[in-house]
Amino acid sequence: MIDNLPFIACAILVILGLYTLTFKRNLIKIVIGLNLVESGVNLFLITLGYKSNAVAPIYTMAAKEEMVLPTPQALTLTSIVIGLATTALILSFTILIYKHYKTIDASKVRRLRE
Amino acid sequence: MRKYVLLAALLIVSGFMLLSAVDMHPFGSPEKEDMDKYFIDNAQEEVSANNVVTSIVFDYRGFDTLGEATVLFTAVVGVSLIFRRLIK
Amino acid sequence: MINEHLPALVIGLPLLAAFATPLVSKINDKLRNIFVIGILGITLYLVYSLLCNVLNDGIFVYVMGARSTGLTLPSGYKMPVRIILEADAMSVFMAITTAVISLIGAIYSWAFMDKETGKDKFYTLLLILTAGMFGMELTGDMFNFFVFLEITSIAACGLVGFRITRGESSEAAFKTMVLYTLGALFVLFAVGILYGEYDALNIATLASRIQYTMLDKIALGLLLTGLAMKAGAVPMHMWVPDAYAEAPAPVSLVLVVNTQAGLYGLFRVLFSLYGASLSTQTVGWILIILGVLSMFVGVTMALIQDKLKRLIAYGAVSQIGYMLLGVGVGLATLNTPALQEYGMRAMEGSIFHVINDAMYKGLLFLTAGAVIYCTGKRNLNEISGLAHDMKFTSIFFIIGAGAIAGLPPFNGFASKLIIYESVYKFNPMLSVIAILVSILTLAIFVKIFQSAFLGPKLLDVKKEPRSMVLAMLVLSIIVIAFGLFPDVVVDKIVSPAVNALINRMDYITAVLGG
Amino acid sequence: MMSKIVRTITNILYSSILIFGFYIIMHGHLTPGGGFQGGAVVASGIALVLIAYGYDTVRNWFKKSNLSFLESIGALAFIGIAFLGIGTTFFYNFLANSGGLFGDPTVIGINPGNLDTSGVLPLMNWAVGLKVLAGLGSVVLLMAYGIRKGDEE
Repeated sequence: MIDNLPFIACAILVILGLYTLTFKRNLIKIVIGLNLVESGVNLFLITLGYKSNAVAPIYTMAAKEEMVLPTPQALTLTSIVIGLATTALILSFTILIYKHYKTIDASKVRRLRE
Repeated sequence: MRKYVLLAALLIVSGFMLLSAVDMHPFGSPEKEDMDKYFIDNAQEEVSANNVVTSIVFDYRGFDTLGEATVLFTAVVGVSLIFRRLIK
Repeated sequence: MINEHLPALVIGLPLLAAFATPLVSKINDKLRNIFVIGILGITLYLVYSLLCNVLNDGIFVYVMGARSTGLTLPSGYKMPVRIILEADAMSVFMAITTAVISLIGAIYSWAFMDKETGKDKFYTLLLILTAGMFGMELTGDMFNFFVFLEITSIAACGLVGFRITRGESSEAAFKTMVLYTLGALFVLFAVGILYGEYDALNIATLASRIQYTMLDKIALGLLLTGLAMKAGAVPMHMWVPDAYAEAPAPVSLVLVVNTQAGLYGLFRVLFSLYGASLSTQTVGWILIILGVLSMFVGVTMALIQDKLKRLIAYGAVSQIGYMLLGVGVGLATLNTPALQEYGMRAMEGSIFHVINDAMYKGLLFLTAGAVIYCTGKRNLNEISGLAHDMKFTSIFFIIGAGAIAGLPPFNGFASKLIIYESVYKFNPMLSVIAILVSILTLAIFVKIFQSAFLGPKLLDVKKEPRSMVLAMLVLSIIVIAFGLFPDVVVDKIVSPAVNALINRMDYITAVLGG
Repeated sequence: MMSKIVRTITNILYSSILIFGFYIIMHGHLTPGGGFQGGAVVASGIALVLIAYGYDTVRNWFKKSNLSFLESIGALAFIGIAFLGIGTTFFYNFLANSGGLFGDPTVIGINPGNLDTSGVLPLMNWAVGLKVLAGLGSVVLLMAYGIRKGDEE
């Protein structure tokens, strides 16, 4: 179990994000929660590829050693950009909601339910 | 009532996540690495790039990168749709 | 030469067009509309030739960036390293549904969006959404699936929030976006787990290595949650009525196929990725319970709605239930001889229901859009006697309502009948519930038709523009044709799709070789 | 608009941020980084200028329409390069080891790196870099525009 501490840390980050998402009423905090989940997942991905005593997967003048797995790095790069795009769009919607409702309290932003 | 249902769902998902983290291979020693080994061994020859990650991003998994560029493009179009001027 | 590259072109062409649309828009509005419809028409043709290709020659594998299109394995290596598109009968079945619906959506938008601003962005997002759905349906790679899932999510949410003057629109878009992203992140986490365990991302490779360990079960749970969220099955259905009701009508139409693409992902994961290795009884029953819940909750919530599009959206939730029910029965019988007896039939019913559902629910959303376009009213209490002025729309509404309720000459009846028959052999109770839900649906739609279209004339109503009538006409023709000749459709495209789902080994050997 | 100190530091830093960003894009196939990262660095320069000078001044410098035009061009270039490979397959790296543009073969193993290698990768890096800097730049500008309009009301 102690070997897997980095994985557990990522899982805890995800759980914190999920907690924020479920129990906070502020729209900005909801976006932050989403970002926490996303960071947790990204960290989890990149942690999967780590190998002890290995270098970054780039050929340079450094003596050839073991290299860490390159695929998770590529995947994480993709998912970071995707996360950035989602965050931009969600924040824009938050701005628009604030303009219409003059509040970012999720319990007051519920015209749809009525 | 709603709060307890949410809490229960949260606890179940958290349990899943923690369990998967504990059950994963030990940190720093991946169990299988045949696909990644192929990339490290052959990227220089096939793609002729020194940076293995870039050769994966743009060559082996270039289609993902196209998707990623599309996501960014979509988000920008979405944001400009939201902040468009209503009167022409 | 084109035949060789079909899967890549099906995804690439709409994407290329989407990137070019902002530039074309600078020239002329009309040119842009023709451009978009033309591109979607060409795409439909490409998908059709892909369909013929796959049905004649079996699974179509396309390797991105390799030295030749069919070179799945690098020389002397036992696993694929590049992204592989894998089109089997199920994928092309979904793709042809998507292509037809998007083309109709674009035709409908011509008149419907005429007075709006920001049309260039609307069409760009529509094209990207279409391309994203093709990507989800044709890809054979887990991570690539996630990327396309996100593309459809972002494009769909941008379109849901199209009416920026309405606060409700932004609210719906926010909610949808949060849930979509959360679902996609669950999928990504599951992909990470699978990658960490087996060091592969290709679905066929993963399927050949999967052992159903504890980690695989967790990954399955996460995938199930994430994709059911995308598909709008009941415990995760909160976004469906909001998004469908607030989006412009052509977007609601495309969103229907989008949820079905999520459903496709679910089926692909269950049948091709895990297949017989999972405890089919348990997972099958989970699907059945989700399905029954969706049917029931959807229809009971629809009873109390007073807004037309919201009501149809709850109807949509209950229709998703039918598909889950049939496939759940198929999955529960996967490892038993009962599969041949009625499990296959149940799956045929529910896969057939996928295409039928896209057509008639789309038709209903388009008629609702026409009502809103012509009267400017969303609330059912404010409209009455529309049949006096909107003759076409009333007829189309009758066709759509008959189909969703499962009345005989329409396609809804054909697929629901197959589901009732086969599910009855599995568990009579489930079949009874399904029939009950259908009757309730019929009651609801008769009530709306009576109150909205019949009765005294209250409002001055505009005439429906021609392009909108054309779009609805095409859908109605398909609805009636499928209802009249269900056997042809089932034999030609549905049962190959079901076979493709069940024969997991074919899917694996297409990539990994014999 | 911020204080004079911030503006002066921005003036000094902006050019080096640009150069650093373009360096990262250009050396994407040799060193850590690439189109996305470099584009993001350049876009952060735009954000810095925006914060220092305020939206009203900056909107005359970077036109949103020009930025979205640039973004479309970047995206088209990227998918266009992918389509050029379709003689063999979609996304085929047709320039690598060909002897032409960026076509020198790489020395296998330990080497300091040669800019003139890796085929279409540098071109794609540039296309993506252009796209990302234009895209992120216009997102930042649009959000500033959205917030500013809210203040007026």
